[in-house]
Amino acid sequence: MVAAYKALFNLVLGFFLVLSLEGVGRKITARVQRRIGPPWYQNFIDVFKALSKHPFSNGWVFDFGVLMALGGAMATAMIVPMGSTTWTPFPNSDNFFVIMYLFAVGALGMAMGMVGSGNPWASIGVSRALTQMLGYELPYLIVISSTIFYYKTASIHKLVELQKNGWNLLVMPLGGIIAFISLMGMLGKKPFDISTAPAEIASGPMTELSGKYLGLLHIMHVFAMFVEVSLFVDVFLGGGNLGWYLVKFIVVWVLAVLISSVLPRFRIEQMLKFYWGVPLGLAFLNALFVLLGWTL
Amino acid sequence: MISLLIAIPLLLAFISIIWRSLSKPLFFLASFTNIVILITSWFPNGVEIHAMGNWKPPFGINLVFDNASFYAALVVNAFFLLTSLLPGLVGNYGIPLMLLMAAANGFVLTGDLFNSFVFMEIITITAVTIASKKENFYNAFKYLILGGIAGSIYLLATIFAYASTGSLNMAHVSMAGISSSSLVAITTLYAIGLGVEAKLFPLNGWVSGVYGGNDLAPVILGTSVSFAALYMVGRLFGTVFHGNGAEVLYTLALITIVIGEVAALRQRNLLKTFAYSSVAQAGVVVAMLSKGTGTAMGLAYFHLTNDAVAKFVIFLVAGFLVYNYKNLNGVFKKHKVLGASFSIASFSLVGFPLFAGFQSKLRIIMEAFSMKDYLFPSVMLLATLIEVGYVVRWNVKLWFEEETQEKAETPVIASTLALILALVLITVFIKPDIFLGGAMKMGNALADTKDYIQGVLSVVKGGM
Amino acid sequence: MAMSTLLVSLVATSVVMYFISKASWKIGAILNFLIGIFLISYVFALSTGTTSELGTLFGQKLQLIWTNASYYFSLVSLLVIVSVMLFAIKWLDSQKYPAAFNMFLLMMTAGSLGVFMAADLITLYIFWEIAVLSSMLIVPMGKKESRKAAVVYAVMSASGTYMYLYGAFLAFQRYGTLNISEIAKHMVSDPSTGIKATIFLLLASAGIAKSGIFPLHTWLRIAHGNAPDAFSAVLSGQLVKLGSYVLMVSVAALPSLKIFSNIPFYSGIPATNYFLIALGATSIIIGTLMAIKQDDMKMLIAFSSVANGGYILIGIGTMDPIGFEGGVLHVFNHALAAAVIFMAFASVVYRTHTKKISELGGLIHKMPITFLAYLFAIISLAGIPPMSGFISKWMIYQALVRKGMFITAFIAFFGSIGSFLYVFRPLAGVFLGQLPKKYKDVKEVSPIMWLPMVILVTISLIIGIWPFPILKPIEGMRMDFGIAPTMKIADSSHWLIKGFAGNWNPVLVFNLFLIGFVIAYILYTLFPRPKKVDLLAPHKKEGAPINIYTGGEFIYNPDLYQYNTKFYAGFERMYEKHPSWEKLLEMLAKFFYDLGEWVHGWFFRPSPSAYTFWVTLTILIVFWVRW
Amino acid sequence: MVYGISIILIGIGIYGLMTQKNLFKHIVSLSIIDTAVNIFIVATGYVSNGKAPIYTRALPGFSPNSFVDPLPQALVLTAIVIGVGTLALGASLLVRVKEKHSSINVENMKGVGE
Repeated sequence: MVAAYKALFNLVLGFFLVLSLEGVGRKITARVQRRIGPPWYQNFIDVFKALSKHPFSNGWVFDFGVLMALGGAMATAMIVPMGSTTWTPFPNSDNFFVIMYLFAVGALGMAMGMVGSGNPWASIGVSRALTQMLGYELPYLIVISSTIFYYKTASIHKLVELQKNGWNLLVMPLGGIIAFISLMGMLGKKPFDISTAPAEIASGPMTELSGKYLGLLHIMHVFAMFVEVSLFVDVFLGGGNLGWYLVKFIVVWVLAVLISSVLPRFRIEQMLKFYWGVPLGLAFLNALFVLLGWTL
Repeated sequence: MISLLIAIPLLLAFISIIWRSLSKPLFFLASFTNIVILITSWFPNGVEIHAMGNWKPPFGINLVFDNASFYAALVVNAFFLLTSLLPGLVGNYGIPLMLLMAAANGFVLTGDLFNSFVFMEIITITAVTIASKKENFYNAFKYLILGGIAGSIYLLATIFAYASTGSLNMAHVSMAGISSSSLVAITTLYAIGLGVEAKLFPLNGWVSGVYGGNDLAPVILGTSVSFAALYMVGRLFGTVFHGNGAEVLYTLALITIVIGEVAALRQRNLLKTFAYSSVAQAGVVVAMLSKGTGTAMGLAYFHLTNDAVAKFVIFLVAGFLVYNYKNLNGVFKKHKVLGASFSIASFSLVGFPLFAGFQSKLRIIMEAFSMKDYLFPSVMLLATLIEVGYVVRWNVKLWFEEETQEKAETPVIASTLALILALVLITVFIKPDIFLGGAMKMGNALADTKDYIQGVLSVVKGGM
Repeated sequence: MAMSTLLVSLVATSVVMYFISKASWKIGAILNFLIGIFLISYVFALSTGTTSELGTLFGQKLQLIWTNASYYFSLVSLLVIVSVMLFAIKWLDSQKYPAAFNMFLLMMTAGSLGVFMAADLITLYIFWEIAVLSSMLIVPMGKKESRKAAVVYAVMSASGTYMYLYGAFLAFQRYGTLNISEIAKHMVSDPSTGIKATIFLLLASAGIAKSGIFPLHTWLRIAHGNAPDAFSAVLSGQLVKLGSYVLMVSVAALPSLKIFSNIPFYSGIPATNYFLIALGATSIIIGTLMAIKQDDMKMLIAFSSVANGGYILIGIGTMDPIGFEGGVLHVFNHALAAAVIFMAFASVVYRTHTKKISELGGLIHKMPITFLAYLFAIISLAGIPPMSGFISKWMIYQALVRKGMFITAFIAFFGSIGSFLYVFRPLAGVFLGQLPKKYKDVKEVSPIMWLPMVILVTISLIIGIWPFPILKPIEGMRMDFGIAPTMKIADSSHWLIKGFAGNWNPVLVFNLFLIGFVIAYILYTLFPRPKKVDLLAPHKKEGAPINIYTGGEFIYNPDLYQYNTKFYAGFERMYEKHPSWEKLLEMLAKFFYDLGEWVHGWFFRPSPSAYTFWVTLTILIVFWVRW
Repeated sequence: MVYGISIILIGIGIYGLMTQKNLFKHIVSLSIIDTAVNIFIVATGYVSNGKAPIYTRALPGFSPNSFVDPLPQALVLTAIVIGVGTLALGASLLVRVKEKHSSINVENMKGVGE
């Protein structure tokens, strides 16, 4: 029962944390670009407004896809440990690969629903999103694999515990950097916002969304980002308690927003070539270091 | 009694020169009587000889009847009998067929080197005649030239043997020690001379033209005659020359296998494809014969029997198809029985399980391995791989492509015969002893030189 | 009924089946299905360790034995085959040769079961060939290209098979036995590594050819892509697994870790196994990259079978307890997923007569059940929970990471992410999007056709949530092969699957997903109901526009707005000019053809002069050599 | 000496077979080879200063050792007959070849494809 409350807490915290941070992010970006920007709670307004409007539905798979996306994202968000064993809802199932692939359910649901809308922009966006996944996931998974190999566990809360005396980021700085670059791609921040690219393909997958669909998918996106950043924080900046976890979460987020606010967008091949170039090479180098025991 | 095997077809052939219309029934009669004669003297399990004119060997000409020549004669005559059941196929060629039958029987039974040369020449001449069916003159002519050269070489070898031993009797030649250098010459010449009929590369240039030229030649030459020729290879190199020259045969045989399959793969003509395939199979048999042991030779003839049965079916069906359809796509949809028989026979050829070929191929590979020969099985498996390619290609083409032509009349006897033989192939898979028993007896008889010499030179039975 | 009786009577029945089906193919198909059901019950009833004798062949006893491996593989095979048999009851009415199809399908079933039951290498070979032969005769029943496919399939398969045969006889010659377990014993004590490695690789090559591993993978595209549509399900779901079985026999039943303990290559894995793993990894790369760019949906999944064969091989090849179980479980997962996918495609082709993704679209409006079956199957194929496909991938990753095999792991990850891409392509191109006008009257297939898909998908889902029934025989196999017998991976009392690095609870994960879905649904119902946008409006009324966002324009021809040609254009462009192994093999085939032409031209066609020349030359050479 | 002749003749025959375009010349060459082999056979049986192998005491200076071997001569008789048979068959085939392919020159023959 405790686990259920913890899981619920995960959802609530994730929702409010990320939605506020999104607003903060918009504000930061605006300031970097010498604009005033919206208030930090703007995204709450957006979501609730969207939810309250009368939407259009493009068939049952559209509805089903949205539900699947949101359900998958929430399921993942419920598993993710938040920075300590205490805040781990399900210590027996928080295996990294489980989280990673459960996460894919939501992504698949979204992709399916959006392509089901019958809009070609959505299809193009999904095609780009999947290709992008091929880009950022590979270096990321290699880095995570070397981490798992190093700590001999894939259980996130154990990884967090093992970092009590020092962050993994400091053990394998190279890996941390690569994972952060991959995280940028995961979050879909510039320069990796190829799949949505509002100016090119009318926000890609989101083209046909209206009313509550837009709202629900926004919530799904919130949980997705919560999972992604949490994983990074847990794996590379582990240790500490919930408070420290929140601090680290915010720092990572702000860093990502800062970087993205000054960069233009990649083209799809450029993105692939980028990820499969230096980051992938360095990820392998990192794995080699781990194998040879050359960690800090 | 045994000399009747030669005499009856010869006699009936001369009779049918006078009454031409009788040639077909007479041909059937001849082959039928021969089979009956053979059945009455089932597996002599010893060496019986029939000295012509009661000359006691080594003098004079004698016919040798032992397990080996019995089994060979049985197979040879069986295919003549099967052919004689197909009047449409025989056509006007009853007389040459009977002569060929006499010569093949003589070739198998004779115990005399020069006599075997004579029979071989008669085989060549009659075979050429048969090959010229359907106006296939040029290819028949090529066969004649090659056969003539082979005959000359064979004759030269015989003379060398005579010069070095003073005898023409196989048993006597075998017993007499020949100096190694003359033995090399003799065996080399025999290998080349027999190589033409035994379809060894590169002496087998005639095969594709003759087998591919009409419907009768492959059916009879690819079965009976090639069995007779390969019997002689076993007799000469296994019994008479104690395996001298085996390495020549072995080398040529391996090349033959590969060349035959490769050439078959490329063929677009159904008859020629399987002509080349029979070249390759002859290579397998010769390679096995060159091993010289009783088991190896027995397996070789087991394989040859399976191959001959399969080839009979294949050539029968192929001959029918090629001369009744311009375009062979999907013809088996109209001739299901022929098609099924053809498929079974061709799969048996490849050595798929459920069919006879599997039994012989696997045994051969196993025997080769047990003799620590790793090259031959690999060559054979490579060849089988290529074989799979063209056999499947033809089966698919004949069964599944879109058909375009009107249906030709189904030949009832041929279909029945093909089906029965196909069923025989399946039965042999289940009970290999049907062929294997005889073939092993044959192999052991060929390998057992001592018994042969003793049998021919000491015991005298019968006579004419 | 003894196993030998069963197999022999199955082969015999298959011939009878031809004549029954000739009278009425429907009765034949139904009988086939009933026989299949009987076989499943038979398989359940057999107890491990049962032996049976088939007869003797050249003094060697042909023996059958029922092991955990036989049970597992037979069950997986039968699940696929029986589903296809059910599917075929209706589907066969679109086929030209229903009688022959029934016959060969049954014969192939007998062959496959025989392979799994075989206790010695020759029995295995015999049944193997029966399965190959009968399946090879079904392949050309498809469209025109399937003729060539049959030949390519036969030759590729044979090349592996004959290497296997050579290896089997090499083993027999050296150890004097063909029995697999005895050979295993002899091999452990045999000091000569070279010969052992040769035997090992030769035996494995049959599996390599059959399961479409790298150098011999090209037949999958052409055969799976062109075979009769429902039979592709058997080819990919079942026949390919024969190859996995042989690979398992050569890697695990002959205990490669012990046999090759003197040639460790990396992290305790012998060089021989590593060689196979490298081949498997190459297959994953090739299979994934090629699948992503296919426009022909059947060929796409054929390439995915290449990639998944690679997973299986990698998993088994590590001989790590988790990896081994993962590899073996992947057999089950891929079998079910591929079978459902191919049956779904068969349904699509049955209705639309095309297998080109770019000619299809929007079929979800017409064939929703087929769509759902496909959807769940690809979730399993891509290895996403809660379907069973995830479990095996998870296990394989565990093993790879544990062994520190980062490059292999990288390739496995690549194949996994790549699989999202390629399974999505038909989903988007065939089922989603705009329905072309010519398919506006297409209907869902009959229940007989969708029922087997639904059943298989349900099984896959149930196993994904509660995998312990299927893990039990796999653990049994692992014990049989003595791979870390003390280790326990499936812990059904705690609902856990234990890896070396952390556990997970499949039931919990499924429930979380369910809860998430329920919450999402509650949210969904809380807010205003949507208005429907009718995507089929132009089909219903001529000239009616479709109400989707296109920058202010109305759409009157939705077909033109279906994005399914070159779905991943951006990525495909990056490896357009890839080297083609298939072309290389074609060149090899052409070389043999040319050689044949050359031989024919030089030795067989020419005039008597040339014949004389060759005879003379031969005499001279032979004399020269011998003197 | 006689062996030499037969070997030369065989060589001539083979040369003829290999070089001639006219099919009839092939038959001729073949029969040259036949003849050469026959000469060879007779030569093997010859004993220098040998006598005809007729067994009679009436002849002066009779000795079985000076007999020429009679067997090869008998063989040659048979071989000649066979050679004639081959020749006849070959010639008759050539007539038909000429009819069908309108020439017996290898280079000018029509319809000799594969």
